[in-house]
Amino acid sequence: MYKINTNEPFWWGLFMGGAGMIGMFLPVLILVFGLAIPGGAVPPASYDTVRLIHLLGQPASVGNLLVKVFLFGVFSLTFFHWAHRFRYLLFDLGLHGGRTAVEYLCYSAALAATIYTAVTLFVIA
Amino acid sequence: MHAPLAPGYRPALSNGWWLSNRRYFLYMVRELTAVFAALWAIIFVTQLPQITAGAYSNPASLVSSPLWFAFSLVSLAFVLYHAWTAFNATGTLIYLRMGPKPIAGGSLNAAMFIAWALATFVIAFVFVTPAIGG
Amino acid sequence: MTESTIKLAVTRYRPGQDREPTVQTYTVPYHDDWVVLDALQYVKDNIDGTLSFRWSCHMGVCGSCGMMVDGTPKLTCAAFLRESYPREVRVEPLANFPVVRDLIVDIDDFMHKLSEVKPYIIREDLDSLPLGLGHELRQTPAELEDFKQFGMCINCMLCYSACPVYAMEPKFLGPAAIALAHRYNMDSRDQGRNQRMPVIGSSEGIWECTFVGECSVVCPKHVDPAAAIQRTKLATTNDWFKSMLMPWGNR
Amino acid sequence: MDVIKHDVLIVGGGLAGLRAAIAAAVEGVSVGLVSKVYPMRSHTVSAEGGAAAVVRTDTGDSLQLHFEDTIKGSDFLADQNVAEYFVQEAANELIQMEHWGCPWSREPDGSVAVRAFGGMSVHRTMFASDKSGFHMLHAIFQTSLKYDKIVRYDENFVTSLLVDDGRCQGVVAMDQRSGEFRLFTAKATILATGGCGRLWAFTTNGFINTGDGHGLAYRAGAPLSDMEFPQYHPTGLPGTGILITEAARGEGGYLVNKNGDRFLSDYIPSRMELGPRDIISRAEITEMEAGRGVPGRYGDTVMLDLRHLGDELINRKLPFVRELAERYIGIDPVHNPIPVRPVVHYMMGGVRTDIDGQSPLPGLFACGEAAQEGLNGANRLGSNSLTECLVFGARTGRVAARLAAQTPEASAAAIEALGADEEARIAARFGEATGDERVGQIRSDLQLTMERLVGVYRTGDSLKQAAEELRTLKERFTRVRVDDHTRVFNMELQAALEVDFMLEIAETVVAPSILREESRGSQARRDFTDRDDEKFLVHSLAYRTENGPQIEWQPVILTTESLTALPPAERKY
Repeated sequence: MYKINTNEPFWWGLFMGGAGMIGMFLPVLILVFGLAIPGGAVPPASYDTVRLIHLLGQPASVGNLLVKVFLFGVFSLTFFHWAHRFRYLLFDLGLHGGRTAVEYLCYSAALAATIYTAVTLFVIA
Repeated sequence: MHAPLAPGYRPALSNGWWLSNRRYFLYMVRELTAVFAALWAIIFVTQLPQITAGAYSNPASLVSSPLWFAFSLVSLAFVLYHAWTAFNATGTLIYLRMGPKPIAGGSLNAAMFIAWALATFVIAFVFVTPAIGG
Repeated sequence: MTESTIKLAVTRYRPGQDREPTVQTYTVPYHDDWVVLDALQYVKDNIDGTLSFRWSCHMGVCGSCGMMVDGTPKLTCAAFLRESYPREVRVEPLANFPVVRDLIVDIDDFMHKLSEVKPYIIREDLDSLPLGLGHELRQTPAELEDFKQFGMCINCMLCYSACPVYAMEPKFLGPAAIALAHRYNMDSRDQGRNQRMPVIGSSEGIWECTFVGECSVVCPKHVDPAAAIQRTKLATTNDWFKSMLMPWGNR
Repeated sequence: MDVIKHDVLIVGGGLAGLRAAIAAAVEGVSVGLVSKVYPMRSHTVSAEGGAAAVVRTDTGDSLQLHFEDTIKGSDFLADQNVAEYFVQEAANELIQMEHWGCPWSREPDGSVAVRAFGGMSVHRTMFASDKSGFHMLHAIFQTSLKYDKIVRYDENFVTSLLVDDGRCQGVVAMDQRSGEFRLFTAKATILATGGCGRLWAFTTNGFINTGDGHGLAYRAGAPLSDMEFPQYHPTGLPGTGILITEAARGEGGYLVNKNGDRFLSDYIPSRMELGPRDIISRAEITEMEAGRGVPGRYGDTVMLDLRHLGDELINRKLPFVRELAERYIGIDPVHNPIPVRPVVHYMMGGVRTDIDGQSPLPGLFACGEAAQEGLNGANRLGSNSLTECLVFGARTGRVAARLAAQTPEASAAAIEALGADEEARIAARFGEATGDERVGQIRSDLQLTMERLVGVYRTGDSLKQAAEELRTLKERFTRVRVDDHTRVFNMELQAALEVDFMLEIAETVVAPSILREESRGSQARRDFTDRDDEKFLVHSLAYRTENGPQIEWQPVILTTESLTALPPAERKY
């Protein structure tokens, strides 16, 4: 094999994972939880009968774990996708100095959001 | 190899370069989609405990507010644009040849859109269908 | 009948004489089958001998005559006056490069990067392979197809000129150099990938690219450097995760 | 003045120069490669159809057959020992190019594919789609990057050879970037500067093909040989002169006249569109003169019809033809025939060398189109020239390197004085030149003169008229003005130096054409319509004198070592 002078493949791998997650799953999540349910398009009188919400409230079930793992996967990769893009976005907009600091800040923010998501999903919810 | 370089000039790129042509601008929009995706995700995560506690039935909660609806609408537009650009890049990213001819990039892109439609349908079905009773 | 004419607004810069680039306007005859290069040559031969630019083949394959035409990087031997007529044509040196004089830019940076990526067949037995009748390395048309597109690069530098990343970070290896490295990596006769990857997989290689994609849009030979870069990112990432997860394998 | 030393110095970075550079580097000597353009801009890049060699035998091919085709194609003016060596080495060199990464088109089993070409009696032309020259040039240029022994000096224009002590000791060159003159000393100097098609107005040649190497050698006292034989390619696009490759006919295209007739049946029925270029070019002119041409914006043409080949074949094997025709004349060959006419394409003549590429001037070598080593005679076969660049580039590079290894260093002082003289000469001649003639105007008039009077068909009168007009042009050139007095990329000065060479080279074309009172290969005299082996089975040699070229003659070599020589006979197809 060969050696390269950077860990970029790791960050890019997360970025690409996020690109797929966002493209595949965020539209439907936003559609359901941002538009359909708040917009009254979902009929059930009691919203906690919606499967996802219901499963989140069933800590002991396999479905609960699957939903949590799924949401964690989608959101954490979304955050790292953001971090990667945002770091280049700042560069594109003219912030050419302190690239390393910007990288640390962006990926740290994504890490923090990821931890927060894990705690929310697996500890609190 | 040359004799020492004559003095020249190097024109600088302005920070507004991305406004100079339509494709550069669309590139910037594409990059911006990540901001909306992440924002929507993090807000949603913060609301999850309330949601499981029934926030959708509570008109005073954030997720029931018109603000959330409006923000979600904008986010959806960006995220859909992201999906469009991401899936259309599949053929660019992946080169597959089985047998004498490589698989056309367009077919790979199309496969992604089909997968997306399936995933969307399945997830909408799984999430939205009432789990108990009706 | 008076001959129709067209105006050519040309960026001039003569080191030692001009402190700043200036724009000089020439009026040349208009012919619907003239390209911008024909008009420039007309200027040089008949109006102003001091205008300097490069050109060689006049058939879109030598890569000498890339310039900004109305703000877009183009081969001037393939950019027709009729595309601008009756408006004036704005001709500037290729963007993102140091300008040496008038319409001539310095491409030494690319020439250096090109040799850095080892754009040639690497195999241990290369110098001991027998030559002559029947001794070609076999390569099926399908294997040829794997890399041929990336071998169409004429080094015209339009892609660098269209790349905002290269403009902002001149250390970036850039579209053409990576496309050519990819061309050899994909060649079934080559065994040199591991020697090229440390350069193209470095932080100044593929990772600077944010996939603006304009390189592939302006490429006059449909090389698609953007694809070469994204595919190399994917392959490098696979290799990286593999070597992290299975550090004992493949050493 | 900077002095740069190499063992072998190569002027020209096209296929021949690069092949020579690699061959010399492999011998272990230090190599300087000086070129007025970046190597990948060299005119090799425009070659389309392919390169010939016996690389398959399932076609019935053999070395003897390739040899005989070449000799016959040359109208028996080729040196047969040279053609013999050429066909023997051709496959080695093309397979070497294959190992160096050239993307040759392939058969389904992975072996290299071959196509038909004019004057070749079997399919033997290897090709990389219809951009063979482009792919070969980039493959060899990129390969050259791995040789540390090769140091490139791109965009350096050589103004003269350094001749001291009866030897060529290097060159003086102007670095375009800085405008500085530099001395390059070498124990062996190789000219690989390509052709001089730009002497004519209607040519497939790029702007750079001004015959600088011819001019350099000629001024240094080396003879130019067989310059009366420029090749007219039968299929140039009207207007620009852009080449439509012979492969278009090799793949089955038809040439038709105004009436839609495949007129070649009247001229060369056994070969039709696959005849040699000289015969087909003459046939086209004859058709047009008989009123069977198709009138167009740039005069009469004939038509190249590819429609019956179909979309798929054209896209696979002739995509560049389609691209060029669509872009430059707005015709899609899938649906419409392409107007074409004969166009100046290649110079059979050049710096006279032996089989080793060595010129009569010690220390000076030449290879590629710039050389007349004896391969092409009076008419080159299409697809022999790319191979020629490799075969003789390699041999010349090797021989030059070995010679260099045995040659002592030259006297530095004498050479530096020569360099200073050259810079002073140019400064005096052009530095303050303020006459009433423009460089571009004289070049353009020269090209029109050659076009009008030194064309496919010539007469003694047209040639004498050309000689007269050349004298006038030279006189006008003494009054040339150069407006640009800056140093950096002074392309006007370079153009003046090029035109200065061109005016002299044009004379070396016209003078032997007048004296060669016969028709042979690409020299077709209306006043001497037959070939005359009694008097003219000889190469012309043009030596420079103050009063223009002095022509001498040198017998053609008719012997071979292992292949069977082909005695001169009537050239019948």
